[in-house]
Amino acid sequence: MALLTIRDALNEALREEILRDENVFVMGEEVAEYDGAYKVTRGLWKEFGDKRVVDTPITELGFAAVGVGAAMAGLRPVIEFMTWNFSILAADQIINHAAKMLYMSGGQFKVPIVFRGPNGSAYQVSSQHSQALEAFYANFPGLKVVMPSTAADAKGLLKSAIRDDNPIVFLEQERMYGMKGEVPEDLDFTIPLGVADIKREGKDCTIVARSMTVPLALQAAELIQTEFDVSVEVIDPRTIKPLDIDTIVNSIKKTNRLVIAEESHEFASVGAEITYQVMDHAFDYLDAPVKRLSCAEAPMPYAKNLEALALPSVEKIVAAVKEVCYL
Amino acid sequence: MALLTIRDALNEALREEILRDENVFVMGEEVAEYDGAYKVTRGLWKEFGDKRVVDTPITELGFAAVGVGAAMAGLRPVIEFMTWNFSILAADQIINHAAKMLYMSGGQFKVPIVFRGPNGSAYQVSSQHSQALEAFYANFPGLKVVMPSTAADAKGLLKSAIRDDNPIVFLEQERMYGMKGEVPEDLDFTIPLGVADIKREGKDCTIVARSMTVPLALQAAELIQTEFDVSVEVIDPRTIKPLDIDTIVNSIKKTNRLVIAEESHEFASVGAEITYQVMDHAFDYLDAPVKRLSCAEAPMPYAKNLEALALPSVEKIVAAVKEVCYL
Amino acid sequence: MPKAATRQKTVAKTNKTSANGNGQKPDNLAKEAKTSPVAKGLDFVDVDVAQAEFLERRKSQITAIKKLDKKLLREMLYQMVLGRIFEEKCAEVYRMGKIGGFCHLYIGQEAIGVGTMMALEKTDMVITAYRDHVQAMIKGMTPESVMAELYGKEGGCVGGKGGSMHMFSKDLEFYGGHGIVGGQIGVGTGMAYAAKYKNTGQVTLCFFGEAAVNQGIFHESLNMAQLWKLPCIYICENNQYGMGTSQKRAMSSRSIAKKAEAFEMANEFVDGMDVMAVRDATLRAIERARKDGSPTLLEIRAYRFMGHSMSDPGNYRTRDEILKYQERDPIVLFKDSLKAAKVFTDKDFQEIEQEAIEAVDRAVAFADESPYPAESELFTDVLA
Amino acid sequence: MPKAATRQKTVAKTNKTSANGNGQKPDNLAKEAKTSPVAKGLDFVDVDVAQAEFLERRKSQITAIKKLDKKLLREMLYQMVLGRIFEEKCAEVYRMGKIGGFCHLYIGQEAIGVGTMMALEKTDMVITAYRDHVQAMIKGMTPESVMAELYGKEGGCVGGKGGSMHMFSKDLEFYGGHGIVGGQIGVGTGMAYAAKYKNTGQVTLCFFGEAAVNQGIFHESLNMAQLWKLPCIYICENNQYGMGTSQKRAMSSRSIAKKAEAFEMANEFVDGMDVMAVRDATLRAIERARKDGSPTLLEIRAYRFMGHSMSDPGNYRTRDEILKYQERDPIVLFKDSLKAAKVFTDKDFQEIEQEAIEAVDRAVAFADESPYPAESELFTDVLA
Ligand SMILES: Cc1ncc(C[n+]2csc(CCOP(=O)(O)OP(=O)(O)O)c2C)c(N)n1
Ligand SMILES: Cc1ncc(C[n+]2csc(CCOP(=O)(O)OP(=O)(O)O)c2C)c(N)n1
Ligand SMILES: [Mg+2]
Ligand SMILES: [Mg+2]
Repeated sequence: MALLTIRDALNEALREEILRDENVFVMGEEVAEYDGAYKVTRGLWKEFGDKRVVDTPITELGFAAVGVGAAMAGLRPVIEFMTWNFSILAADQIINHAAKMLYMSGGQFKVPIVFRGPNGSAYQVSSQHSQALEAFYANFPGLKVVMPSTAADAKGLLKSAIRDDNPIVFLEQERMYGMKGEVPEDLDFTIPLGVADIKREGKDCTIVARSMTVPLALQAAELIQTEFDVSVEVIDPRTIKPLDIDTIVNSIKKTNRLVIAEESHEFASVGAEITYQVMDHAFDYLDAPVKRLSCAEAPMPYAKNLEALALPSVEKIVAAVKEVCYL
Repeated sequence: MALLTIRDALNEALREEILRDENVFVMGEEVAEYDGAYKVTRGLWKEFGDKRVVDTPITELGFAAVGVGAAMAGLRPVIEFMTWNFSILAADQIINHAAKMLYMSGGQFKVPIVFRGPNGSAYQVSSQHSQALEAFYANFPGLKVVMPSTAADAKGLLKSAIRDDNPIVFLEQERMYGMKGEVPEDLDFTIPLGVADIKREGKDCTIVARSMTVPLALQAAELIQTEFDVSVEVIDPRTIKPLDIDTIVNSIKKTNRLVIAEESHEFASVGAEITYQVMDHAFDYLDAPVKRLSCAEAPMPYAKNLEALALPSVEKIVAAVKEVCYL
Repeated sequence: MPKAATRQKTVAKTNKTSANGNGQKPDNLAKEAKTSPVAKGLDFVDVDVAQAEFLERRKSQITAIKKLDKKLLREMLYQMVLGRIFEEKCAEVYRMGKIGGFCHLYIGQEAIGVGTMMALEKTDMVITAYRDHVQAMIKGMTPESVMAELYGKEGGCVGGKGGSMHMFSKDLEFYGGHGIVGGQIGVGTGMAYAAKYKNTGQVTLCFFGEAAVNQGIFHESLNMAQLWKLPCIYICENNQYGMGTSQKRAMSSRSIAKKAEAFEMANEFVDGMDVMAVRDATLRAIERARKDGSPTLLEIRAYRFMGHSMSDPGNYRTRDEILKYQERDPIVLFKDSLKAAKVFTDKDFQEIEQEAIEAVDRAVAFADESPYPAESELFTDVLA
Repeated sequence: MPKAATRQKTVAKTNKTSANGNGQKPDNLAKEAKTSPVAKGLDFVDVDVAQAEFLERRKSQITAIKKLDKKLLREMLYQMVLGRIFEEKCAEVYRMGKIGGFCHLYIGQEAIGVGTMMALEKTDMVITAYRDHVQAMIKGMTPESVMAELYGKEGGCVGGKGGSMHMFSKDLEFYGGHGIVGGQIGVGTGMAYAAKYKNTGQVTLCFFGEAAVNQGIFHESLNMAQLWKLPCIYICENNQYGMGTSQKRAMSSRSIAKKAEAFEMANEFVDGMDVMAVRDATLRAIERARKDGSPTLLEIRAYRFMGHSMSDPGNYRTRDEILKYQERDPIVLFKDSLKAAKVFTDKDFQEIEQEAIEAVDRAVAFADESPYPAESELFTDVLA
C-alpha cells in the first residue's frame, strides 16, 4: 500500500497504462508541457514525450472527435477536458458519435476511449465553471459513467476504464485531487466498473453519495453516530452507469431509509434515477420517502458565502438523515 | 375554434407573434425560402421577408449564439433546430450562456429566446436523429422546458414562450405535426407556462405522459376502461420545467397509482424526476411503486421492427397500468 | 471575388495545382476568368467555364487514358454506372415504401467517389456523411449488403441497425456513414491521427458537403491536421446546395479550396464532373500524404441531379439550372473520352450497363428475401 | 510563412490597411520582412520587427498626437495607468486571499483596451472574455464596482454573483465577461445582428484571445458576420500564449488577420504595444462598420507580462523573453510619444499616476467595506 493523493493515484494509473499498452495516449489542453492544468498528468510528457502525451489547441469538439476517430482506428485515447464544463462543446462527439458508433456499425467499430477531467465545483469559479454533468451524460445508452471518491478507487477505476472497450465518461473532482488514501501497489490492481462500494457499514439509514459528497457523508455519519446513536451506511456507487442498484437495494432492505447526496443540480439527476430504481426494487422496504440533497437550483454564484450555501454540506446531510429517521 | 394540425398551430403562433412584436424573428436552417424542413414556418418568409425569417448556414453553435447575443441586445429570437439532435452542437450556448446570463450579470441581461424544433423519434431516422432531449436540458437552472401534445397547447404555449423573458427549450415532435385539434382563434389566446393539463379525468390510476406519449396514453386509457372498467386519469405537464407537480400529486392522492410514459431514454429521465417529487409529496398515498415506461436502453435502430420495439406503445402502457393496478 | 484571384493563389500555394486539377499557367487562367460568370458578377453557375476548361485539357487527357490499364478504366466506368443504376433503383423502391427514413442519392456525383477512392490502396481509410450508398460500394461493399441495409434487413452491412445514412465495413476500412453534418470531419481527422501514430502508411479520405464547411469542426479539424501533419485528404463534395440553400446563401466566400490557406494547407479546386481530373488531383494529394504525411483540402465541384433526399420537393432551383448541369453528366463525359481514346465501344458500354442492372436486381432480390433483424438485436451492440 | 506575404495580401484586401495599422507601401514591407525573425525561420519572437516599424512611423505619429484633443490623450494615458495599477493591486490582494477563484490580469495589454474602446461612441457595445477587469473600467465602470465584484461583495457590478470573469454593465453597454473560450465571439456576433436589425448604428467590439481563434465558433461567427454584413469588429488580442501554449504550438498558421480572407472579410494586423496604432486601425474598422455595416478582424499583437492567471507558475517561457517584450511596455512607449510631442511632462505623468493610485485605494476600501451578498441572493436572477 502507498499513501497517495487522488491526483497522484490518477497519475499513476495513466502512467502504468501508457507503459502497459502502446496504443494508450493522453490528449488534451495543457496536459503535456504544462503538466496539466490541475497537474494530474504531471511528469508524463517529460517521461513519454510528444507521442504519448499531447497538447491540443483549445478546440474541445475537434480533439474529442480526433479521439473518437483514433479509437475507431485502434488506439485507446484518454482525452482530458480541462474541466467537464468545456465538454459541453464536445457533447456531440461523445453522445452522437462515441456512444452510438458500436450500435450504428452493427458491432463493427468499438470506441475504446476515456474522457476525463474535473467535474463539479471548484473554489469560487462561478457559473460557467462549476457544473456536475453526470446526469447529462448518463442518460445516453452506449456510455459508461464513472465517479471515484478515493485514491484507490480513482486509480483502480481509471485503469479499468482505459482497458474497457467502451467510451467512458470519467468524472473527477478538483476539490478532491489533494485528498490522500491508501492505494495498492500491484501493477494489475484494478476495480471493476459497475460495482458499488460500501464506504461505511451501518444499519439504521443508508446514504448514497458519490464523488465529493462521499467524504461529507462519512463525516455526517460519524456525527450522527455520536450525537444520536444512529448507525448510517454510506454507499458509493463509484460507477454511475452501469449502476450497481443491488448493493443499494440490499442496504435499504436493512436500513429502510435512504438519503442521496449529490453535487449536481437536482432536476432529472442521478439521485432521481436512484430513487426510481429503489422504488422499483424496494418499495415495500422504505419506511420514509427517499431524501435527495443536490446543488441549489441556481447557477453557481461566485461569492464565497453564496457558493457555500449552494453546495451540499455535512450539516445538510445530517439534517436529511434526521428527517428520514424522524429524529 | 378552428381545427388545425399541430404544425399549423405552431405556424399561427409564430405568425401572430411576429405581427405582434417587431423584435420577434425566426432563424434557423431552411426556415425561410424552403418553408422549413418540416414546414412549421410555411409561408412566413413569403409574408414577412428576409428580416423576420432568416435562413442560416449549418452552424448550430454559431446561430444559437447569434440568438443569445441578439436577445441580450433586445430582440426576441425564435431559433429553430431542424431537429433537437443537432442542438447538442449548440448546447454550450444554451446551457453555459443563455441559461446563466441573467444570473452572471446580476439580473441585468435577460435572454428572451425560444429554441424550438422536433424532439424525439421520427420514422426510421436511426440513432443520430431520434433522441428526446428534455432531461438533457431540464437539469440546468435558468431554462424553461416546454413540450406540447395538442394543437391548442402547441399554439398557446409557443405564444407564451415567445413572450416570456427567459430562454426556453420548446420541444415538438415530428410524428405529431400532422395531428389535428381544436384551437381558439382569439389572437391573445395563450397558455401559461408551468401549468399541467388533465387530458382525461379518472379515479383509479394516473398516467403522466408528455408529447408523443399523450395520445398513446389516451388510447390506452380507453382500452383499459372498456376491458377492465378501470378509470385512468391522464395528465400532461405540458411544461417540464417549471413542473406543475401539484396537479400530479393531487391526482395521485385520488388514484394512488402512477404510470409515467416517456419517449426519452430512462436513466435520469424526467420520469425519474417526477417519481422523486411524487415520493417526496405523496409517499403515503402510493399503493404501488411508480411504473416508468421509456425508450429502450439502446440507440435508436433503423429497422422498422426494432424501432417499433424500442418506443413506448399503447400495449406497453396498458401493461404498465395493469401492473400498478395489480390486474 | 474574381475566380482568377483564387486560382493564382491556389497555384502559388501548392506548386502543382490549379483550378481544375492539372497544371495551368496563371495567364490563361486570368483569360478564362473574364469568361467566368462569377467574374461577371453573375450567380455561381460556372458550368460553361468548367466545360471550356474540360475541353482544353481533353486532348492531353485522352492521351493519358490510352496509357492507363484498361481493366482499371472499365472498373471505374462500371462503378459509376452501377452507382447510378443503384440509386435510381433506390428511388424506385423508396416510393414503394421498401426503404424508410431519409434516403440521400448520389446521382451526379459519381465521378467524385470513383475518381478519389479508386486512387487508394485497399488499406486506406474512408469516412463520409449520409450520402453514402455509392461510396460504400466503391470501397468494396456488395450491392446486396447496401440494399439490404436500406431495407432494414438482417443481411444489411450493419444488420439493419443503421439504414441509409450509416453504412459501415471494418474489413473494407469504410468508417461510415454519418448523420451529423460535419461530425465525420473530426472523426476522419482522428483516423488519420491513428495512421500516423501507428505509422501504417494509410491515407484517410474524409468526405463532406460544401455546407458542412460552415461547421466549426471543419475549422478545428483542418488546424489540427496541418499543425500535426496528418495524412488526411479532406474532400469537399461541392454539389452547390445544402438541402435548399445554395452555397452563396450560406457562405460568405466562393472558394472553399482557398479556405485551406487560413491553415497554410495544400489545396486544389477540381472539376467534379471529370473523373480523370478528380483522379489526378487525388493522386497528388495521396502523394503529399504518403510522403510527409501532410494533409490536403480538395474542393471538388459537381452538382446534385436529384433532390437533397427522397422527401425534397426541390423548389429552390430551376429546371433549366438542373438541365444545364446535366449536360455535363460525369458518366457521359467519361464515356466520350473512353470512346475518343478508342478504349471502349458502345457495345462495351451496353455490356457494362447490363452487368450493373443485373447486380442491382440481385441486390434487390437479396434485400427482399433477407429477414428482418431478430428482436433480440435491439439490445446487442449497445456496449462492447 | 514570410510575414511580407501576409501583409501584401492584407494590403491588397482592404485598401487602407497594413501590418501595423498605418498605410505602408508593399515595397518597404517586403524589405522589412527580410529583417523579420519569422522570415528567418526563427521562433515567433518578432518584437524587434515591431519596434523597427514603430520607430519608422513614430515621427508621423507624433505629429498626429499634436493634433489630438489633449483631454482625450490624458484620459487614454490615465486609463492605461489605472488599468496597470488596478491589476497590480489585484495581484496583491489576491495573494492576501481577498479575491477567490480565477483571476486573469491585463498587464501588458492596456494599449489594446484603450486604443480600441476609446475610439467608440458611448452607445457602442463591447463583449469580452474573462480577462475583463480593465476593459470594464475603460468602458466606464468604476474601479469600486469592479474591485467589489472581485471581492464577491454586494457592491460589485453584478452583486458578487460573477466574480473576476463576469463583469457586466447594461447601462454602459458592457456585455460581459465570459468564461467559455470563444463563446463570446458568437454572442458578440448576435449583438451586432441586433444593432443591424434595429438599425441603431451601434458597433460591436468583440474581444478574444489568439487561442480562442482555434475554436469552431470563430469560424462560424465570421462566416455569418460577413455573409450578413454585421457591424462587428472582431478583436483578437494576440498575447501569444493560451495558458502555457504558444500560438505556434496550437495554430498551424502564423497570421490570424489573414484567416479573415477565408471569409473575404477586411482585416488588419496591428502592433498592440502602440496605443495610437491600435486606435487608428480601430477607427478604420469602425468606419467600415458604420458605413456599410461590414465587419473587420483585427489581429492586435501584444504580450502577457504576467501569468495566465494568478495560479500560473509560468514555466513555459523564459525570463529573457518576458524582459524583451517588457522593453516595449505600452505605457512607456505612449509616455515617450506624449513627451516627444510636448503634450505632457513628467510632472503630468506623476499627477496621473497619483490619481490612479488614489482611485485604486478608494476601490479597495469600498470593496473591503461592502457587505457579502444576502443569502437570499442565491435564488434571485435564476429566472426573469
Ligand atoms: C448538425 C446537423 N445539422 C443539420 C442537419 C440536417 N441536414 C442534413 S443534410 C443537410 C445539408 C448538408 O449539405 P451538404 O453538407 O452540402 O451535403 P450534401 O447534402 O449536399 O451532400 C442538413 C442541413 C444534420 N443532419 N446535422
Ligand atoms: C471552452 C474552454 N476551454 C478551455 C478553457 C480553459 N481556459 C481558460 S483561458 C484559456 C486560454 C485562452 O487563451 P487565449 O484565448 O489566448 O486568451 P488569453 O488568456 O491569452 O487572454 C484556457 C485554455 C475555457 N475556459 N473554456
Ligand atoms: Mg451540398
Ligand atoms: Mg492569448
